[in-house]
Amino acid sequence: MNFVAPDIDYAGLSPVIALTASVCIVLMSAVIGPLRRTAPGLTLVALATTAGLLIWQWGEPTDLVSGALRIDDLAIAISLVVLLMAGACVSLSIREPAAEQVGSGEYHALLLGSVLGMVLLAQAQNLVSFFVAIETLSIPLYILCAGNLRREKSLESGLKYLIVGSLGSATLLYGMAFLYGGSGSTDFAGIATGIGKEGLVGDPLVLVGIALVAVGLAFKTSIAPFHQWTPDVYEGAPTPVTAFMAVATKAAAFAVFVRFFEVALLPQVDEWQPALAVLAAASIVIGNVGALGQDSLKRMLGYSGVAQAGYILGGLVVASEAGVSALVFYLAGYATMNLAAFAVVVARERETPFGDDIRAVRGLGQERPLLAWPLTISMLALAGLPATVGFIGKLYLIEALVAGDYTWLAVFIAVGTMISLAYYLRVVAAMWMRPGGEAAPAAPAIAGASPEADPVDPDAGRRPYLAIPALLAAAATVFFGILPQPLVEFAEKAGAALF
Amino acid sequence: MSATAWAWLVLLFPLLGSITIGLGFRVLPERAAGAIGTAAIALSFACGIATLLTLLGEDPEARHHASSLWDYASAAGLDIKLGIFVDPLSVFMVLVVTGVSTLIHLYSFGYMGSDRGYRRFFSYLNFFVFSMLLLVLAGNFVLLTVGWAFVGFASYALISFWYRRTTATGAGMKAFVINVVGDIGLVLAAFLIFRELGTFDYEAVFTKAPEVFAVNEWTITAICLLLLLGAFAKSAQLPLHTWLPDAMEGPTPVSALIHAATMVTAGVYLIARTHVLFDLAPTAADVAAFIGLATLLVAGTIALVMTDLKRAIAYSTMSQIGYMVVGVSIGAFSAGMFHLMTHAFFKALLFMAAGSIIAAMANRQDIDEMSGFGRAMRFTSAMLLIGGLALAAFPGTSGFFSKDEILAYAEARGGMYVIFTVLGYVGALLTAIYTFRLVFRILPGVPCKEAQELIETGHVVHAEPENPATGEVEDTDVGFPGSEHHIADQNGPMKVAMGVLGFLALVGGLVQIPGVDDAIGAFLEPVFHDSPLAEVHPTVGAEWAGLGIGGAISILGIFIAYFFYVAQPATPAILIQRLRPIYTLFVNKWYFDELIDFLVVRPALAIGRFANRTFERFVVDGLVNGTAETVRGAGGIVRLVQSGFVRSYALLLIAGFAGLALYFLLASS
Amino acid sequence: MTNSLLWTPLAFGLIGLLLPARLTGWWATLGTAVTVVLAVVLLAGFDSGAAGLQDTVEAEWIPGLGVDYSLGVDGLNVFLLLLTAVLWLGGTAFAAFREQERPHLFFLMMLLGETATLGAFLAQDLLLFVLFFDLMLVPFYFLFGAWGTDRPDGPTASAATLKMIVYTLVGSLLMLVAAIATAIIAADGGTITFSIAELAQDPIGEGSQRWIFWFFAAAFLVKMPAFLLHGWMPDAYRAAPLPVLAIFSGVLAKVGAYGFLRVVLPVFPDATVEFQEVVLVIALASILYGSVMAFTQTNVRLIAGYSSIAQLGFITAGIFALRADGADGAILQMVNHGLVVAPLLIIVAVLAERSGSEDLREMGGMATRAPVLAALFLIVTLATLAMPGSANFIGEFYILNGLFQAKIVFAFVAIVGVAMSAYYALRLYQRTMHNRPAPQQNKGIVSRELGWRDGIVLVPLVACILGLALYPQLVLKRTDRSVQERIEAVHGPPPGDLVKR
Amino acid sequence: MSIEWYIVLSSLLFATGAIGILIRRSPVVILLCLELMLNAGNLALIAFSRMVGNQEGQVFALIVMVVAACEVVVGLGLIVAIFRRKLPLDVDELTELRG
Amino acid sequence: MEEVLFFAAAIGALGGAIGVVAMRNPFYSVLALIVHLFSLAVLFLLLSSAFLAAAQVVVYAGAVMVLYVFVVAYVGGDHESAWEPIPGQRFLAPLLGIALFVELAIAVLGSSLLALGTDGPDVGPGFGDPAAIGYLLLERFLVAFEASSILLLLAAVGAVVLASRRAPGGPA
Repeated sequence: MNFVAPDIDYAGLSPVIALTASVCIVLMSAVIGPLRRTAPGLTLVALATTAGLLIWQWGEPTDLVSGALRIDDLAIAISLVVLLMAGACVSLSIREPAAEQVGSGEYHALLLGSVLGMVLLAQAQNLVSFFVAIETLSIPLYILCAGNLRREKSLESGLKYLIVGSLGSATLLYGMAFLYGGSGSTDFAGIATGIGKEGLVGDPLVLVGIALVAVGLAFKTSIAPFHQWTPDVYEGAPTPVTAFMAVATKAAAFAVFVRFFEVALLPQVDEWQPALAVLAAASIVIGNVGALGQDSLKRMLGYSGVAQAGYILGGLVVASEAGVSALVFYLAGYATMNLAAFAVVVARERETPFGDDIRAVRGLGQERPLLAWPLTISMLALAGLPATVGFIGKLYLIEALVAGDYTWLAVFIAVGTMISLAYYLRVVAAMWMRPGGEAAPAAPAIAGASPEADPVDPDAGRRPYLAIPALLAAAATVFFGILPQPLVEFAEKAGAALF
Repeated sequence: MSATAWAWLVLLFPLLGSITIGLGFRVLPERAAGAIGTAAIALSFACGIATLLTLLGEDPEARHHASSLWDYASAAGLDIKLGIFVDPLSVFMVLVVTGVSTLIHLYSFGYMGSDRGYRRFFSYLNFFVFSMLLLVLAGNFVLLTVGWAFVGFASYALISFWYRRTTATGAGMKAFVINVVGDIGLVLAAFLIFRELGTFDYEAVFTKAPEVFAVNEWTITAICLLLLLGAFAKSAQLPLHTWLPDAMEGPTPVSALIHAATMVTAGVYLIARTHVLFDLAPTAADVAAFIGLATLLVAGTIALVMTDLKRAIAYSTMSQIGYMVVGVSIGAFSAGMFHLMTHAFFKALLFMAAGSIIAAMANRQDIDEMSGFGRAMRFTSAMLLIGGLALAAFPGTSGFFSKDEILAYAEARGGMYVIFTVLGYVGALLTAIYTFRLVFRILPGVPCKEAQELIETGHVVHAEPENPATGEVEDTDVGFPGSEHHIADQNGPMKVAMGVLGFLALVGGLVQIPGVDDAIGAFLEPVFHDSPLAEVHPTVGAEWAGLGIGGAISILGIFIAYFFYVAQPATPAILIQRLRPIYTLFVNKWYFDELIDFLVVRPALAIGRFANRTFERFVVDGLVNGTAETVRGAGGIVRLVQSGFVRSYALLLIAGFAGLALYFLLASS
Repeated sequence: MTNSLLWTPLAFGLIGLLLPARLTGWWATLGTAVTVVLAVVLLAGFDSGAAGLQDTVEAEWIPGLGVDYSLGVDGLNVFLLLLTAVLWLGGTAFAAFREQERPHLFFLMMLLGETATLGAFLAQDLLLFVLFFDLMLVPFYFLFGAWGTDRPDGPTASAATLKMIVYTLVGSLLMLVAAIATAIIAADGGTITFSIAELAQDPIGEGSQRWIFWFFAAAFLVKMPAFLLHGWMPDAYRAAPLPVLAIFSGVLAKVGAYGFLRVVLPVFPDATVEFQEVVLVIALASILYGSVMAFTQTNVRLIAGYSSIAQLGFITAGIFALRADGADGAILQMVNHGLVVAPLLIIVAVLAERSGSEDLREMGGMATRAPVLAALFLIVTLATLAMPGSANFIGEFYILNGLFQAKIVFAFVAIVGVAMSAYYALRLYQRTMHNRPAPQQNKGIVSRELGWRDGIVLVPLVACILGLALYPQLVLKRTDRSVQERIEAVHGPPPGDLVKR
Repeated sequence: MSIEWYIVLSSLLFATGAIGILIRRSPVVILLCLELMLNAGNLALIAFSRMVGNQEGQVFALIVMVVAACEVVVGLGLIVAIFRRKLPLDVDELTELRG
Repeated sequence: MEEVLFFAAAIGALGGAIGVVAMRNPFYSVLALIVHLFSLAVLFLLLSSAFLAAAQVVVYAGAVMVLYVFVVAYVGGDHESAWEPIPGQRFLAPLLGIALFVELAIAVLGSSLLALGTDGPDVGPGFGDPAAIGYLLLERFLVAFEASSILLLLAAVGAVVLASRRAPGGPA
C-alpha cells in the first residue's frame, strides 16, 4: 500500500493554521527577550487574522482533511464568539498578575492554544479530532487557572479543574469507545449510519455510550449535576481567565454537543431528548438557587453560568433548526453580557481591597457611573429584562422550546429567571441603593486581601483596556436588545448549517 | 319663558351662590357672603314662583315637562341625560324648600354672626339647597341619586361644621354612611328598573311600568322596597333613624333647615314621586306605612323623656315624618304633602326658637337647666309657643288641619287602615304631651341664672363654650359660635325670619280646610289622579269629625303636660319610679344604636382586625415569604453539597452518570 | 404621531443627561408637558365613530421571530394614554419642585418609565406588549429602590422593591411563555405572528386557551394587584417615594386591567367565558378585602394602596361582567381612579411634610390652617368614594349595572364595597383634616396652607376630576365602540335590546 | 477469546480507577487513577477496533496515550507548584473554595 | 493458549489497578501501575495491535512512569492518613464503583451487537502494525496528529511554567 496524501483545502483550514502558527510565534516572543512585551499585541493580531479568515469562509461549508473537520456557519459563528472572548481576555489580562507570573508570552500562547482547541472543537466531526480538540481546549486552561501561582485559591482551582476535568475526559473517552464499538466508525456520519442500523436503536451499549458522552460534555458545559467544579474554578482562577472560559468553553463545548448529538446521535434522538431535558431543568434550578446570597461576584456568576447553560441546553434538547439558532443567539448574547460584568469585576478587583466580593461594587453608581452602567446592564440582561439581548435570547429559546413541544421546559426557564432576579438585582441594589466608601477590611479574610495580595491600582477602572471592553459589551447588549435582527439572521444561518 | 327654563334657574342660583362664596372666601366680607347666600335662595324662590305661575297658566293635564341639558353618560344602551322633570309635585317641593330655606338663611345671617366659619357656612348652606332642589327636580333615577347623595354630603358637611368637635365629626360620619346605605338602595332599585324597563327616565318608567308589571309581582315589590331603603335612610325612619338625633351636633339653623324642613322630607317626596310604582306594589306600600306608624310612635315615646332640647325636637320630627310616610304610603298623597309643608313651617320655627334659647344658655341644651324664659325672651317664647301649638295640632293651627287629614283618609280607606287612624291619634296625644312638656319646662317658672341676667341687664351670658357631650372646651378657632351669642329678641334678621314662619305656622293650614277649600289637593291632583287610590275621599263630615277628635286629643295632651310639669311637678319622678323599665327603654332610645353597633359595627371591625392581624400576616405574607424561604433553603442545600472537597465533586459526577445510565438502561429495555 | 408620543419622553430623558443637574427636573417636566400636548392632539384627532385601530404604526421588528413593531390607538387606550401623560406631568413636576439627589438618573428613569408605559398601552403586537409590560418595571425598580425610604421596623427600600419586582415578574414571565405559546399554536406550523388582531381572528383551541388564560391572568392580577396576590404591595408602597408612587398606582396598575381587555378577551374568548365566575370571585374578594383593610390601616399610603386593590377589583368585575356597559364603566373607572389616586398620594406627601408623619394617629385638624388644601382633598376624597355626581360614580354605576344584569348575586356583594369605601375615604379625610390636632403634631411642624408649588400640581388634577364629573360622556362616547367590539369578540353580538321584555 | 471479555475487563478497570479517585487523597495517586481510567478506555477502543476490524480505534488509542501523557505532565507540574507553595499535598486540605 | 495469556494478563492488569488504588504509599502505587501497564500491553498484543503494545511500553513504562517516579521522589511519598473527612464517601465510593461496573457490564452483555460475542473478524498480518497505523495517522487523522503535537508542546510549556522556579514571590 502506498501513501496517499489527503487533499487539504487550505482555505478552509486557514483559520486553524493561522492559530497554530500564532501559538508558536507568541511562544517565540516569550523566548526572545526584546519581544517580551509584544505578546498581547501579537495575540490580538493573531485573533483578528483568524476572525478575518473565518468570516472569509462564511457561507461555504466544506469538509476538511478527509472529514476530520467541517467548517460551516455553525462552526464559524461559535468560533467568532470564542475569538471575541479571547480578545477581551487579552485586553483584561493587561497588568494581570497571573500573566506576569506565568510570563506574558507563555500566558498568551496557552490562551491561543486553548482557542485553537475550541476552534477545532467547533469544527470537529470525527471522534478522534473531537477528543484531541477538547483536550487541547482544557489542558491550557488547567494551567491558566493555576496561573496566579502566588495565590492558593488559584492553585486549588487549577488542581480541582484538572482532576474533575480529566475524570470528565475519561468518561467522555469511554463513551466514545462504546459508540465506536457500536457503530464501527469514528466519523460522525459513520456513527449515525452505524447506530441507525436496524435493532441498534435503543441498544444498551449505544445508549450507555451516549450517557457517557453526555456526561463528558455536560461537564464541560457545566450542566448540573456535573457543574460542581464551576463555581470553585471561576472563583479561584484569575478573573480574565474566568471571563474567557465562562463563555468560550461553553460555546465550543455546546458547538460540538450540538454537532455530535444532532448529527451523529440523531437516530437515537427520542432516547436522549427527555434525559437532556431533565438535565437542563436541573441545572436551571440548581444554578439559580445556588447563586442566591453568594458574596463573591465570580462565584455568583459561576452559578448563574450553570443556570444559563441550562437555558442554552434547552435549545439543543428540541433538536430543531430553530433550537440551534436560539442556542447560537443566546451564546452570542451571553458573551456580551458576561464580558461587561467581568470587565467591571476585574476593574474593581484591582481598585479595591475587597477582591471580587460584592462589597467591591457598593455605591459604584455614585463613584463610577461608567463602571456601574456596564455591570447594571449586564445584570439586567442576564436577568432577561427587556431592551437587552438577554430578553430576546430567552424569547428565542422559549419560542424554539414551545415549537418543539417542550413548553414545560420553557416554564422552567421562566421560573428560573424569577429566582435569578433575586441575586442579579442584589448586585444592582449594591451599586445604586447603598452608600459606598466602606472602610478597607482589617483581617485578610477576603480574597485578594491576604499577604499574597495583588498590587492595588486605585484607578484601574479608568484604564481604557478595562473600560472600553466593558462599555462596548454593554452597548452591544443594549443594541442587540433593541435591534436584534442582524444577530438573529446570524444565528439563523448558523442554525441552518446542520439541517 | 317655559316652566323648565325657570326650573333651571331655580337650580342655578343656589349653585352660583355656593360657588361664589366658596371661591371668594378670602376676599368677600363676611356679611356680603351671608347676603349673597340669602339672596341666591330668595331668587331661586322667586323663580320657583315663576315656574308655578307658568304651570298654572297651562292645562292641568299638560302640567308636566322634561328638559335636559346634555348627554351625561349615554353608552352601551344606557341613556342618562342631565335632565329635569317639572310637574306640580316637584314645583310644590321646590316652593316649600326654597321658601323655608330663604327664611332659614335669613335667620342664620344673624345667628351665625360671630362664627369664624361664617362664609364656609353659607357656602355649604347654599350647596345644600342646590342639592335638595336637584333631588326634587331630577328627571331620571340617576340624577335623583346624584341629588340624593349631594344632600347626604351637604348634611355631612353641615353636621360636622364645627369639625374640631369629635362628637360633631362622628355624627357627620354616621349620617353620611347611613345615607350612603340609602343611596345604595336607590342605585339597586335603578338597576332593577333598568333591567325590567331598559330606562332610567321618569316619564318612560312611569308610562311603561303599568304595562310591564303585574300587581305585586316580586320584581316591582323588590324595586319599591329598595326605594324605601333609600327613603327611610333619608327620612330617618326605623331602623335607619339613629343619625338624626346625633345630627343635632350641627349649628341650630342646620337642624332647622336639614332636619326639619327639607332633607328629611325627601323620603316622603320620593314615595309620592314614584307612587306609580307603589300603586303596583301595594305590599311594599303597606310595609312603608307600618314602618312609618312604628316610627311615629317610637319617636314620640323617646321625645317624652329627652332632656336635650334639640334632640327632643329631632325625635318629634321623626314622628311627624312618620305621619307623612303613612300618608303617602296609604294613598293620602296630597294630605301627606300638605303635612310636609305645614311641618316645615312649624318645625323650622321650633328649631329657630330653640336655637335662640340655646344661644341664651351659652350653648347648653339641657332643658333641666332652663326655666323662666317666658319673661326673659318674650318674642322667642311667643314663637316657641306658636310652634308648639302647631306641632300639637291645636285647633286652628296649621298642624291641626294637615295631620288630621291623613288620619281621616286612613279611616276613609277602611279595612286594616283604620289602625293608622287609631294609633295616629295615640301618637297625636304623645305629640301634644312632649311638645308642651318642653314649653312648660322652659317658659314659666323662676328664671334660671341666664334668664335672670337677660331680664336684669339684657345681656346674653358670655361663657367659654364647652361640648355638653364630652365636656371638652370648644375650639373657637374653627368658629364655634364665639363667646358672642345671638338671640332673636335682639337680632333683626332672626326676628323677621321667625316672625314670618310663626305667621305661616298659624295660618298655613287654612289653604286646605275640609269642605272650604282644597288648594294643594287641587294643585297636585294631575300628578296623582291616575292612582287607583285617588278615588278614595273621606267625606267632609268624616273629616270634621276627625278634626274634632284631633282637637280634643291635642287639648287633652296639653292639659296632661300642664298637670305634670306645672301643677304637680313631682309626678314625673313618681311615674319614672313606677315605670322604671319602660322609662329606661325610652331614655336609651329603644337601644337602636346598641343594636346597630352589635349587628354591623362590631362585626365589621372584628373582620378588619382578623384581616389585618391574622390573614394578611399569615396567609398573604406567608405566601410570599414561604416561597422565598423554600427557595433560599434549596440554595442552602446546594451550597452545602458544594463542600469544596474535589472528591465529593467527583462522587457526584459519577453518581450523576450512574443515574443517567440507569435511566438509559431502563429506557432501552 | 403615535411614534412621537411614544418616544418623546425617552428622548427628553436622554437629552436631559447632558444638562446641568439643576435644570434636569424642569427639562423632564417640559418633556412630560410636550407628551401631554401630543396626547391631547391624539385625542382631538380621534374618531369615536370609527371601528378598529387608528393612527396605527406597522413595521417589521424581528421578522426572524415574527415580532412586529405595531402600535395603534382605539377607544380602549386613547384615554389611558392621556391619563398616563397627565399623571406623569404631575408627578414629574412635583418631583422637580423638590431637591432630588442624583437628579439625572432620577428623571431619566421617570421618563423611561413613561415611554415604557405608553408603549404597553399602544402595543398591538402581543410580544411588544409583553416587552413593554416588563420594561415598565425596570425604571420603577430604580426609582423605588434608590429614592425610597428604608423602614426601621421593616425591610429596606431595595428589599421591598426587589419583592415587588420578583412578584410582578412572576406573572409577566409566565405571560411571555404564554404569549409565545399562543402565537405558535395559532401559527400551527405556518408563519408565526404576534399581531393581536390576527390572533383574535381565529382563536386557538379551547384546551390550550385554558392554561394560557391563567398565565396571562396571573400577570395582570399580580400587577393590579388582586386579592391574595398583593403581598408585594404594602412594603413597596411604604418604601416608594410619593410622587413616583402616585404615578405607579395611578397608571401601572391599570395596565393589568387594560391587558384583560386588549389581549385576553379577544384572544382567549372561550376561556374568558369559562372562567368568568372564577375571576369575578377574585375581583369581589379584592373589593371586600381591600376595603376592609383600608379602613383598618393607619398608614395613609396603605389606605391608598388597599383602596386601590378594591378599586381595581371593581374594574376587573366590570370587565368580566362581559357586557358593554360593564367594560365601558371599567375603562372610565381606570381613568377616574388614576386621576384620583395620584392627587391623593401627592396630598399625602404634602400632609406628611406638615405633620411630619404618615400615620393617621399623628395627624388631624389641618383644615384650619390650610382651607384650600382641605377643599382639594375633600374633592379628591369624594371622588375616591365614588360620590354620585363624580365620574367615579358613573364608572361604578356602569360597572355595577353590567354586573347586575350579568350576574346579579355578584352585584349585590360588590355593592357592599361601595358602602365601605364611603367609610374609609371619609375617615381618611376626617382624621387628617378634622378633629383636634394630634399631640405629636406640636413637634415644631405647623400645618401650613398649600404652597403654590404643590398647588400648580394639584389644582389641574382636581380640575380634571371636576371636568370629568360634569361630562363623563367625554370618555364613554369614545370608548363605547371599541368596547362593543371586544364584547362581541367574546360572545357574539349582545342580545339586541338589553331590555328583558 | 470473545471481545466481551475484554470490554468487561476494561469496564472493571474503569470502575476501579473511579473508586481510586473517590477514595484517594494524594493528588499523585489520583493522577494514577486517572491513568487507569484512560487505559481502560484504550483497552475498550482496541478491543472494539479488533471487533469491527478497522484500526481507527487503535489510532484513537495512540492519540489518547499522548493526551494522557499531557495530562500527567501538567498534573505533575501543578503538584510541584503546590508543593513549592508549601501547601499540603492532599486534595482534602485544598477546600478554601466552597459554598 | 490464548485464554491462559488473557487471564494471566487480565489478572495482572486488574491486580495492578487494585494495587494503585490500595497502596498507601504513592511510590508503590506507581510501581503497581507499571505492572498494570505491562499486562495491558500483553492484552493489546492479544488483540493483534502490536504497535500499540509497543507504544504502551515505550511511552508509559518508559517516559511517563519515570516522570512519576521523579515527582514522587521530589515531593516525598508520605503515607496519607486513613481519616476520611467527607461523610459517606468511604461508603458511597465503592458502592458507586460497583454500580458503575454493573451498568457498563449490563450494557455490554445486554447489547444486541452480535459481533461482541465473537473474536472479531479475521484480519491480515498487517493489521495494527506500525505501517498501517502510520498511514492512518498521516491520511485520515492528520488533524488529530498535528493537534496532539501542539498539545504536547503546550503541555510542556505549561509544565515548565508551573514547575519552574521563575514564579515570582515563590518561597523557593
